[in-house]
Amino acid sequence: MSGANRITGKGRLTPARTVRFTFDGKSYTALQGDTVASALLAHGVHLLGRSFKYHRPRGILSAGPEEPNALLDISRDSARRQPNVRASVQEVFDGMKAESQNRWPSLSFDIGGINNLMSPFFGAGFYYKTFMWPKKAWHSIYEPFIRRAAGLGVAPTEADPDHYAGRYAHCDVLVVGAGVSGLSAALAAAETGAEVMLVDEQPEAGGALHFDAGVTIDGQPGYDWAQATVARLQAMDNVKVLTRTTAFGYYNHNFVALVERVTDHLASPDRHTARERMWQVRAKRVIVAAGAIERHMVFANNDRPGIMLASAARTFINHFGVAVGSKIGVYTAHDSAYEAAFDLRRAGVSIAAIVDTRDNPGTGVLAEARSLGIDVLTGHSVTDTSGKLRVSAMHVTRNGGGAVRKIPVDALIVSSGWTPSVHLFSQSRGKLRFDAATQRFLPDTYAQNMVCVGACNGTDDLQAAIDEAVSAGVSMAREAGIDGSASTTPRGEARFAWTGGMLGAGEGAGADTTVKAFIDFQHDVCAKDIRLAVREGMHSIEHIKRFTTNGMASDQGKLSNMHGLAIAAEALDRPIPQVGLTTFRQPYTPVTFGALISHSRGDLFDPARKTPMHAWEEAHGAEFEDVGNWKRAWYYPRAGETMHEAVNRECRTVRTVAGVFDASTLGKIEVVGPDAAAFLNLMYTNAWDTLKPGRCRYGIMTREDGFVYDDGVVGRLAEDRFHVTTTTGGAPRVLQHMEDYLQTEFPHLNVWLTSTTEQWAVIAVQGPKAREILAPLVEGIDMSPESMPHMSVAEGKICGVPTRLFRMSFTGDMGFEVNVPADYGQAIWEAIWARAEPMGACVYGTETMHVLRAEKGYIIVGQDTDGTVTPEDAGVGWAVSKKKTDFVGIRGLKRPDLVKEGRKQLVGITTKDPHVVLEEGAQVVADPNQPKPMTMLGHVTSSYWSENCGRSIAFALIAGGRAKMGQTLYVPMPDRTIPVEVTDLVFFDKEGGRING
Amino acid sequence: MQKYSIFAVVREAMRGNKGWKAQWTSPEPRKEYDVIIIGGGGHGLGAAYYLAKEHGITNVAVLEKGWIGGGNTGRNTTIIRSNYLYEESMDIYEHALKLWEGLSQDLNYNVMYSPRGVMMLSHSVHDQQSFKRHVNANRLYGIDNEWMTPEQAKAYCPPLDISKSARYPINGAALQRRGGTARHDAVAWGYARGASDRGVHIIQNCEVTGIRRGPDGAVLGVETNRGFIGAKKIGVSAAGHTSVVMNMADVRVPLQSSPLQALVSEPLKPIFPCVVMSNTVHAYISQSDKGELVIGAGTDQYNSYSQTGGIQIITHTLDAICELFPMFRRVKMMRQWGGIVDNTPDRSAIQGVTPVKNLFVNCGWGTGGFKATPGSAHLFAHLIARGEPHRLAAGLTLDRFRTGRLIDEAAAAAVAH
Amino acid sequence: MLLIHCPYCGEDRSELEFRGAGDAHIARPTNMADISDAEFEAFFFLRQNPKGIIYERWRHIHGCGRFFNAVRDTVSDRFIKTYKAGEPKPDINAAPATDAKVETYEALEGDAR
Amino acid sequence: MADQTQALRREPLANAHGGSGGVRLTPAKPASRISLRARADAVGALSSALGLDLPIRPSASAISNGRMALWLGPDEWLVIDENGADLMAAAASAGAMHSATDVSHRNTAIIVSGPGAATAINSGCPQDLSLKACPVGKCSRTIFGKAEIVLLRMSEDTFRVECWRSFSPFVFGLLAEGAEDAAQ
Repeated sequence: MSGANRITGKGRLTPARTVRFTFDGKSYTALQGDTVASALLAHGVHLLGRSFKYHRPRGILSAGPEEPNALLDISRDSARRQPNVRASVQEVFDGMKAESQNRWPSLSFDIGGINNLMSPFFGAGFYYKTFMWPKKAWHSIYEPFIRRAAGLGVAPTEADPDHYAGRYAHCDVLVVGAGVSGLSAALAAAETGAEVMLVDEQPEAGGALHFDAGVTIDGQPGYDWAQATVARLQAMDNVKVLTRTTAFGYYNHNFVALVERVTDHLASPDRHTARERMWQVRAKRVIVAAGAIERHMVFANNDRPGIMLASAARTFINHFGVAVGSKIGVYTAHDSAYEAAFDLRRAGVSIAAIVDTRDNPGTGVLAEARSLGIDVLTGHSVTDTSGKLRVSAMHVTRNGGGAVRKIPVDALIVSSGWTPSVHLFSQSRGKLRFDAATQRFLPDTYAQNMVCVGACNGTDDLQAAIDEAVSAGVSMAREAGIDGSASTTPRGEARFAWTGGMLGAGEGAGADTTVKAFIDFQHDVCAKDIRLAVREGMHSIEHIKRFTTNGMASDQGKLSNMHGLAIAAEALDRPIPQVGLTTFRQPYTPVTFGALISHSRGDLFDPARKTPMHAWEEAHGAEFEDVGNWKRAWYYPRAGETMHEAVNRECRTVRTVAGVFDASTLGKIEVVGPDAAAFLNLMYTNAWDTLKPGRCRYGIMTREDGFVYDDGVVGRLAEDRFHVTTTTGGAPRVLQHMEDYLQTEFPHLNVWLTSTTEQWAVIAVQGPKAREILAPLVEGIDMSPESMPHMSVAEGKICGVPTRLFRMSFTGDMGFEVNVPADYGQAIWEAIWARAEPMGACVYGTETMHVLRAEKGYIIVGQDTDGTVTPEDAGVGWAVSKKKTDFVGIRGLKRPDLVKEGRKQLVGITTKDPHVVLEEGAQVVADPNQPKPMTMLGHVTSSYWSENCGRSIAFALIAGGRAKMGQTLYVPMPDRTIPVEVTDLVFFDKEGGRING
Repeated sequence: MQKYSIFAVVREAMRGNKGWKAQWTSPEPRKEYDVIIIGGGGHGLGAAYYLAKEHGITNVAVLEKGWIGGGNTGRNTTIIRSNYLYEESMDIYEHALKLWEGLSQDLNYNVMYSPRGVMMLSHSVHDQQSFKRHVNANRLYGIDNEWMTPEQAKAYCPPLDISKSARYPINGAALQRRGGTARHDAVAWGYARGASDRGVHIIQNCEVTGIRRGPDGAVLGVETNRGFIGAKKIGVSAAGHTSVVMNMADVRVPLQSSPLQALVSEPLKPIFPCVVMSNTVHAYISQSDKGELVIGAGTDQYNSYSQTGGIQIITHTLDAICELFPMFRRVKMMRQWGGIVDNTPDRSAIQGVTPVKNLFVNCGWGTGGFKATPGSAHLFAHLIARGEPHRLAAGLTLDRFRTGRLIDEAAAAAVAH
Repeated sequence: MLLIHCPYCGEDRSELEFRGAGDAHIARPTNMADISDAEFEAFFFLRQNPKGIIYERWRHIHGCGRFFNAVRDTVSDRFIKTYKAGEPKPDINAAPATDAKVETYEALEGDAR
Repeated sequence: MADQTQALRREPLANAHGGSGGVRLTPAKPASRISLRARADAVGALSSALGLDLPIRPSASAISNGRMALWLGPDEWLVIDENGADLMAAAASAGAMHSATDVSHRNTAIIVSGPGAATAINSGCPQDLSLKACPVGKCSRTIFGKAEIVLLRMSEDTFRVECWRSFSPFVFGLLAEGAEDAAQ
């Protein structure tokens, strides 16, 4: 059986289609289409959770996404567990496990409930006033205690095995909400021929028609009309309907984010199907038909399980066929609750009484109540309730005082009226206006290309809402550029026109009371807390919100904001609009991180860029390091070798035989055009017009501020063609920097830039035998020292493949860099290796490259420089042309602090003990015995064991470094102080003869 | 001032919490003040507090165009640390951190400073070099910051994924144990209460529309939406709106204001014990005492005063969070928001005199202003009271952009090579 | 996520294709080597940072690659106009100034004024 | 390229396969490509040299005999020859000022086809790919997830997606996920 409270003949679910699920370990039967809330209510289960602060027992308040109380932990297996799920939204599936939260040891007996007794001490903001002594106790004692008590659900501890999808979409008209207004608007827009997207958060269209059985449209019951209309829309080519889809964020320029829940309602989802799909929609026009949310009444102990919104009870009976009680009380300030009572009464449920705080409810509903024999107490209020884990009685008095009648009930349904859902409108940064007559904020000034229709726009009358929606559908389509017309205008009839509504505290919860009349259920914020905040000087609604945490729970104030505002306004004795309104931010309802990141996980988190030789390197045991997006071979350990041993071997081998190195990741830019040299003259500190075709030069690039930006070797292939190289990480920004100047400052120059980083695989062959290895493979290039000296470039072929062959060196030994079109990279690498290996050469990685270049005093931009180092500081001042009248950086370099004495300069340093290798990043001081804070002279930028020098070597940026040659300085480390000597930058082959082989 | 204590809380509880007084008063503005501070955030309120407390200057007004603490003070992710690289930065942030350590007691207001540790993840050789440079500089400067192996990092922060299969495997971390978080609103309110108690006027909903200057160029006061208010000295501490205010005195400052976004998850039971930052993948995360995961996202790429930005900034940071903590993919974002950050070209703050006599400025804190609050406020008060910067803020002057003596923390972190 | 009209492509494209490039109409001095420190500071560092109309540069970096200029309201984030690099700074007196109807979040919250 | 060198070639997506019921993903065969840059006055000469009219309308393409010219910017075209012809030489013969740079190996391409092709691409590309906004023949450089691509609509349900070679596993992987989702 799907529950004793399931009323035969009521509801729209199919009795035969049952599913099983568990709640707190107990098994229940539900019907397909049930929410957890409806399924549990069918079994008479009202107690679903505990509140945040006082751990009070809580039930189901709503039948929608505004639910603050009934938050459960829902899982299908241990890794697929989702905390804080609204029972009122989650559909039951076969095998689902639901658990209550924030209670221990059990939901019905929760130790944390003691907080409720202590609540006078836990008033709003109490924690600002205590827990300050002793000083360290906040973090060590109080905070851990508060943190454990706070929080709701338990975060998953396993990696999420599900996957998520994302899509960008465009449409002419996006309609949010598939209630009467949304459907009417979507139909009208669709009939004009516009591309329409219609989204609704519920499993089926209908919105308020789910509960509002008093509405007929075009002669059909409202809900049936909604289903027929959706079917009609779905059949149209220009319409996309998405259900279980929440428009959660309205961003700039009509960009609306949606999340579609694809599998959370399925018992056994296909593993290829994404759990959720995020849609990012750019809509030419948006129609928001988001409806309204019913508010609760604010009175003492209004939070007991069994107390719920009237519209929720009506949803449960009319849609799910579930009676939320057998003797139900009604407490209202709005006519709509009467209709809930009528529907329940007609379903055979006893209505204890309708307590209406108003003296004059709508005449229609009053008459109907009378005819149904329902007792109506106008001018009365519920001032308290009884019951432990479920409401057992409502305490009723005449307004203004009098005897209290305790009327036994097993459920109490409440309504203080409806709050238009202006969330998306506010997110779009439209301006609201307060309508004093109806006591609500309504859309006023639009900031984006959108319009609100129906209940969220304050249009209460059914036909007026339909007319407004149809007209919006046509006009929004027209504004989107679609000139069509709509032929359909639905005709709607509602049984009653609703009146009424109130904001703020009800009878018995007024200014001088200390009762617990809840406004924000989840955070346990009561009316008295708002008043306390005001007393403490919090006069801005934002201060009141932050002080009391009203509206900061996971429902983000959907139920509480207006009540809080009204109570604050009363306490401040100011009209509501002068107290203001807190901001509605995205998202409308919480959205999983998984949906937000959609595909960006695992290999798709961030592209891992690999060179054409990567597979070979991997197969040959390379360890890789991350450099920007690139994976670079770091070193190639042989069996049993440590990193240190491998690097030492590689360093030795390169200097004695040769080494082969993958330099493909270096940035490459082809600079082509008659003004190419003139352009490079402006971009680099060096002069380029003097470089002859076939030759290369090392270039330094500064920004306008004079600090080193990048460096690299530039080869001139022809008068009008340069092959520029950049650092690996610098490639994109250098190209952007060059394009910026070319397009913006020097557009008169005839030159173009093309990134060729990935066109070429680059194989560096360095060491005494480099020429011997390569020469037999190369065709059409004379590699002799005479015709191909150091720093030259030639085009020819290698193994039959075109190559740009550079004679250059980043090791100080004779070296070549073979550029071949990337698809050939691995084959040519293998061909070179086939010659190199038998000669005793090695392959080497970036670590060895770093050591070898350091031995020779070559800098690495970004390691030996940071954004505060000039070419002069870095010891490459020679690369700054003294003759040029302009280049980027020429003026910045001359600023007073850039030419000052005592700047940090890059120098070599050697440890007194040659076996000690300094830590990169270590700080250097003159006096190691000075007290802290010490005066630091600079830091170690590069430091290695140099196998070739037989000692450690290092670079450091030292204040006035070049004037300190030969001096002893100190590197104080935690365990010892290391004496060092300042040297020049070159540690190996000081004469530089090896470069010529 | 009504003293706050556990006894007061109990006493008032017995009386229905009816005896609590306003934390600060809301007086009508006087005709003239000795000092007007423009901007009622933590920095401005704090400066007023220290002017009164330490310099005996109590004829002070803080003018706030909205509600106090409503700017970046109330919109940031509350990270506190002092493990910066350059001496100018270490000086001020460490000064701030020392004040944070006793702030609750000083203010008699629990600002919930929680030294739970700030851990910065290293993902590459380059990160490691950079972090060790920080660790060593901090150590010699007397600031705690330590290098950790991946295993040590995981032990300190169990949710961390230190597997080698990660896209950017973690090869270590730098941890400042004294770093942590504090309750942002409490900072504004605590300073406001302390200042108000000492006679400072806190005037909300008071927007400055002009700065009036005398024939000698010195300031005379401010035009506001509540009329002219005279001032002998003016301190501007208006964060993202500094350019707007300084333009009223014809002073141009090297600032760009852009949106900075952040988000929180739904509340969860304690799972995340410290603050974790990763510059490589762009992630900043901690867990609030209420249980929300607090996540800092990046700045949008354009100038804006709108306090809102693109969703791609949010998703970009969540990509990184979920890469570092794959179990959080099922956690839900509850709220996102934005503030306006004022960035200088070198990403370090400006605090100093201006070309206009008796006009002082404190701005350019960019994304790091909250952690500096007590230190910045304390030194700003000194600057205003004495007319010249305190030794610890002497490097933050405006003229460095002319001379080139930049404090480029961002550049020092450098780039991949 | 902004929607930006590229004057070269003639289409509205997502902000994801673009990169912001700072203030527009700041000409690099032709006598760069000769300007004073103060002039250099003004050229390279000092900006108006307006709350309201800003003239700024964008590059359609993942599109046609062109730098172009835009007039945008930094309060509403609304583009008033985009135009090709090299075109004169448009006179937008005719266009609406800061749209007072559109508010920042900040102005939407807190005490009404 | 000569036949003997063909054996030495290893294309970045050589072994890639993927797709779903509604979307096929096929690595395109190797092609020669140049990035061509020129001012307006050289377009005529270059067009005759290349044997097809370089499009001057934004986002337009020209295709003839396995050769395609894609407008990428006001002075920029991506010229692709599926038969591997020497485009550098062809451009050089124009005799008008231009910049041609061989990018044959820099780029690789994936053919995305089937009724869900546009949806699959929209898993990472923010452009409007409806036929109205993106008719057959339209091309543009754009963004796809965290990679840059050049997109050409070859027919109603066939796109050519060009990307840089080191990004191609990412692009292919995201297309594969998009293809799978498009089939749902």
